[in-house]
Amino acid sequence: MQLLLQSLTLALLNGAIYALMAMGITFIASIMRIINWSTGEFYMVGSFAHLALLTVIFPALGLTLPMAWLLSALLAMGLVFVLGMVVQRTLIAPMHRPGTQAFEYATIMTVALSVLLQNGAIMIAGPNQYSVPDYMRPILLEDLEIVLNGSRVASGLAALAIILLFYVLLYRTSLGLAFRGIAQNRLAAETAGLNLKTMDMLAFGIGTGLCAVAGALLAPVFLVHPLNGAAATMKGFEIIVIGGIGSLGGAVVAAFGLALVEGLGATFYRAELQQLYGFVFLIGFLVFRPQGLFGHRERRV
Amino acid sequence: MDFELSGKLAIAAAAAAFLTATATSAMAQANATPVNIGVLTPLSPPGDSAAGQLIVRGAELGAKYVNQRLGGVWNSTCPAPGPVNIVKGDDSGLAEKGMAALRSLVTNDKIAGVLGTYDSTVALAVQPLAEQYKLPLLVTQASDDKISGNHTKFTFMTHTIARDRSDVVEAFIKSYGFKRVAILAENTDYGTSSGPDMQKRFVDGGMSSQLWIFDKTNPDLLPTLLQVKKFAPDVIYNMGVGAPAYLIVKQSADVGLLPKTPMIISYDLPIRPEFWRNLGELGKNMIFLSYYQPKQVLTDAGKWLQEEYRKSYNEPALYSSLAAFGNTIVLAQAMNAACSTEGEKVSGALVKGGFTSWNQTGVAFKQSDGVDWQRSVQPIMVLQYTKANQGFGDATILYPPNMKTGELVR
Amino acid sequence: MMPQSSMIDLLSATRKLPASWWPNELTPGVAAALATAFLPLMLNDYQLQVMWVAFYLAVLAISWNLVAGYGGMFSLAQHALATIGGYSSAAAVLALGLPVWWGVVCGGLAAALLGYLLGHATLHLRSLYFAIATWVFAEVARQLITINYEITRGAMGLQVPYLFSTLDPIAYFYLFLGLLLVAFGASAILLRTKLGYRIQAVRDDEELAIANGVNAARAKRTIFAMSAGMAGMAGAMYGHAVGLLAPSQADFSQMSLIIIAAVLGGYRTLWGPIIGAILIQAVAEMLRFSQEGRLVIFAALLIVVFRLYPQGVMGALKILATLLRRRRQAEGKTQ
Amino acid sequence: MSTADALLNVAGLGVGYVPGIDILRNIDLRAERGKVTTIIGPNGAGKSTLLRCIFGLLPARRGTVEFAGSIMEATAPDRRKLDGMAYVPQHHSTCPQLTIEENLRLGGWLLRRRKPEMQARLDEIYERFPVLAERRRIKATQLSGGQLRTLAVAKELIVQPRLMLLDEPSVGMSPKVAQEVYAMLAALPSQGVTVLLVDQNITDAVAMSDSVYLIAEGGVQRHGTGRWFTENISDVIREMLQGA
Repeated sequence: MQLLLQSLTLALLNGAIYALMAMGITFIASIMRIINWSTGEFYMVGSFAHLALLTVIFPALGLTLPMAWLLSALLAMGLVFVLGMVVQRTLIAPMHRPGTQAFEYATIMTVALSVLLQNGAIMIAGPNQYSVPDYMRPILLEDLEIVLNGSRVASGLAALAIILLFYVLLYRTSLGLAFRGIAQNRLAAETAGLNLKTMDMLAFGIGTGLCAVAGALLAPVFLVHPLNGAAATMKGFEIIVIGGIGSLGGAVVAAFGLALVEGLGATFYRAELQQLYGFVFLIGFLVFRPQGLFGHRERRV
Repeated sequence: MDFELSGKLAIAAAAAAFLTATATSAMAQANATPVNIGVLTPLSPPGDSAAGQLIVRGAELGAKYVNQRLGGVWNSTCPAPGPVNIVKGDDSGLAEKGMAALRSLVTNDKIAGVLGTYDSTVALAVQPLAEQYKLPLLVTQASDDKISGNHTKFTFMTHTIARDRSDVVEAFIKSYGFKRVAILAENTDYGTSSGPDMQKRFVDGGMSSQLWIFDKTNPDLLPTLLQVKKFAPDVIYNMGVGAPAYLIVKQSADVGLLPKTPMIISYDLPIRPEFWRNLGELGKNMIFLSYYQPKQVLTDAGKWLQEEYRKSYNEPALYSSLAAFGNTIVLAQAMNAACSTEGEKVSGALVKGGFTSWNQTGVAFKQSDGVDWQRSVQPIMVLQYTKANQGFGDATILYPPNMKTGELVR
Repeated sequence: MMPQSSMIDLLSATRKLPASWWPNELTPGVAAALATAFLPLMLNDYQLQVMWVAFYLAVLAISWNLVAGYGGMFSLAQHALATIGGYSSAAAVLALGLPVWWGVVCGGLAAALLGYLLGHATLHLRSLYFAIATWVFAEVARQLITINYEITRGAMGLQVPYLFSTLDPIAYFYLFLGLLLVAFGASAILLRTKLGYRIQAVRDDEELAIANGVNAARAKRTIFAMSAGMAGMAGAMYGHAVGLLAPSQADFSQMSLIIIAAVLGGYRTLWGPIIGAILIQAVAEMLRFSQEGRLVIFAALLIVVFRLYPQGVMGALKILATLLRRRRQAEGKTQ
Repeated sequence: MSTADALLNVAGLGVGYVPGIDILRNIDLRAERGKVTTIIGPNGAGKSTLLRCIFGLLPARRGTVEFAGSIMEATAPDRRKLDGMAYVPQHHSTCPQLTIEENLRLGGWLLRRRKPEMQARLDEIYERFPVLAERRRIKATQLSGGQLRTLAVAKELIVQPRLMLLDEPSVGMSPKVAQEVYAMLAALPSQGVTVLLVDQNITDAVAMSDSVYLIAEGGVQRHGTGRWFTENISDVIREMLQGA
């Protein structure tokens, strides 16, 4: 019972984090119709930026703030947001030339980009793993005999807050309406007078920024090293297929679902199959509900 | 027009003359070319480039030591010793890349010996090539016992195999009376070669033991650790390498296994400078295996290495660097003993002789039975930190009994 | 979206096939292979080793180009299918005691069968989902091979017998050159059959093709299975050439290499994958001097080339040819 | 007719998708202020392509598009929209999973920073199209074909464009619904909107047009007033069929 409770609690926390990882990918995929294979690398860049800010730059500036980690994570997000926009404008947008297969060429560009970022990080950051100080003290729920990692709780909460903010952006602002419009029908958005080039750039920036803040928030939990983005990519892809590309609600529900399936499967059955539980879950969706949880069958345009 | 053409011709002639001169001088230098020793190791993904870099550092310092302290190596004509030079070959952790890299080292760099292999797959794939080229291959850090079990003439194992490690951990755990052992091993060649072997021994030895193999790329080990918690072990053996090793420690604390349950880390990760930064209080009372302890008496070579390494990289050398360093100087000694850089003779010398390495044990490659074929056994120690932020040198030696400096703190 | 007229051309071509089955591209292909056959006279062991690996990569890139370029199915499982071919061959040779060559055949068949099943399960999906689904298949394959280490020896690597008694890379050079020629010829001929025209029509506009009486699902499945078989056979030969199998062959980085080879050379061209594979293999080896920075430089180069020539080497050559023709025409006019 | 009256003036336009193949070779046409201009022509004549090019979705290979006295240089459709051009494509110009109101607000993107104005325009649209007002909280995917078309037009009308480019407004509709749509379009000029229409529904479209162009084989084959075309439509069709 205690085991079940603990694994449920952890799945809940993981779900928030998974959702944050997936949202960036699903957002980019739904707006630009490409798979961003460098998602995990932006996650990694975010975690390194956070590490540098929190452990080198802030102390150097003599900054001692109460919630420095949050500020630093948000700054890391901002940095990667800008980096993402630059990358989109210089490398990805030009692949959408008339007469080229936009989806394929842009996807290939992100593959090359991921090789570059990953190996660049290995070259610069060297062989070691790093961590940042814990965000919060561990939380002891004595009645239930459960200990919760403070950083996990803090980053889970921060992830939820960011998801909420993103939700507000998407559903309560005209910019969000524009993004939702583009996701469904690029032509309809274009006739409405939207500049799709700018919107694509913004979308890529926001998507990579979301991945980066996930990396930053998780720095004390999952460490900072050049290959730490692999899991983010994997979870992100699983979640967007389960949730349906372009569905924010789907991504959130799928993230919690995946965390639950993985957590319970690994806790109560065989732990080494942990990654495969997610895959089985996903294959089920591909077979029985290929459009995902809340996805809608794409219309051919 | 004519003038222009003749001008161009003149420039071309000058360039040709310059090139010829350079080439000749390069060829003249080539006669004094140092003896090349190859380091075949992962330097790019999907290989573990972190380990590869440490191995390269050790080998390069090894070459420096050979040149400064041993005065180089004697080559086949024995007129005078020449310097050795390290040539890196990146195997990316892939068998086929390893083969290409080794062929490149042999054909382009004319290496006289090779060391550094980290992945068992690469070691196994290049082993037949070493035979083909009659090239001494010193396996620095691959742990599959098949490598020595293949009984090939030019392969020499200096790394511990699953059995050695199991021996030590088993003896340690028995002597301290632990009864329930949880083993967490990653799904790499390291984990899958040692993990199952170890669990079998514990079970055969009347203890209860469970093994969990986890995916190295999966950063979330909590579900696994919840199972471990359910098993209620009295000791946890952490067989992660790099990031997973840290993750096991951190997440064990998350599920409440630490600090109550003692944990053994399977290699000398805790001597890394970032260990305390990453883990803080959690690192207190950490038990770990090491091939080296600063208070241990080193050979002169070993002392030299630690000093130089600290100078160059501002941190203590890890086993990867020590082992690659040791391999390099052993190879040089064998060349000197054979008074040759020819593979056949060097191999012969390696089998016959005993060599100095960084530790006091020395290195010898006897052609013994089974997995002990041309394999030099490394002593393994079990250490424990007793305070947070403790220096590596202050860690207690718990095992072997003859080196023991203190008691286990629980 | 391609204009309707060429679609109609494509489909009407399925009714009246060209008179000769021998494709024009095949003649220079055979000639190039013959010329390449003399290369070992000039190359050392290391270069031969690099070359045969390049040929192997080229075969995989051809097989992927067939599915993705000509078939419009952006599969991310080619490397996994090759790995499965390797392990299947190993199973046939080590467990059943079959001769190595039979193992290679088994490897190809096993991969083709799995490819057919995979196609059956995923080909109805839309592009993004299909890509992710095939990627999942590859990941599952890699993880299963790793986890079942009692059978596969997991990451420790499975030693398998060599194809030839010698380790001399020259033997493998000719083996893979032959395989490459077969793969090249097979895809050149395939593209001139009814099936080849149909699959391209389906790629350009599936609904229109179906309306014109093409069984799109069957055409896609068949091509997918054929390409999987090609990859599986190459993977099996590769296993017996390296003497070792490891789950790292199913790592996504290997898939990126295949994609990069095909696109760098020229996506949706017959020669592209071959040129691309040889080019990246050569560049990667030339960059050995840069050690840790190797892949950084490599990736940066790739990005610059993709950015300037999204159509790859073949595209650049086409532009060059047009320029030359125009210049010649201009010269003709002035004279 | 002087060019001063023309809101849109297309001269010598050549357009194509594939290198070497021009869909449109040489198009000259004008849309007069406050009038309805219709383009008719056989299937595949490039009528839709022409509208796409005028709106800037496709670059012109040759010739010029002059709108409100200035030549459109950049191909960016968002600039043209800002200048007062609006385009209703043939298919799917609404977002199926957005509600009616969200679709309209998306159409009013240019007004996003002027909240009161946006609200006023929305109210205006709802007043004019009660069918949309009733369903403002419903997703567009639940609308019928005619309602969807109305929404598509309303979505562009919300910014009060000077020129409406309409591609086959009645395609796939029952005759009754089509009648409603044409009635709505016929009323546009009285509100100061110039209309350029592409249509296959020749009879209805021509009947409400002031000026009609017949395009085929990449060029304008015939040009006349709506009345002339109405009277001679059977001859024109016969001529086209014989020519083809």
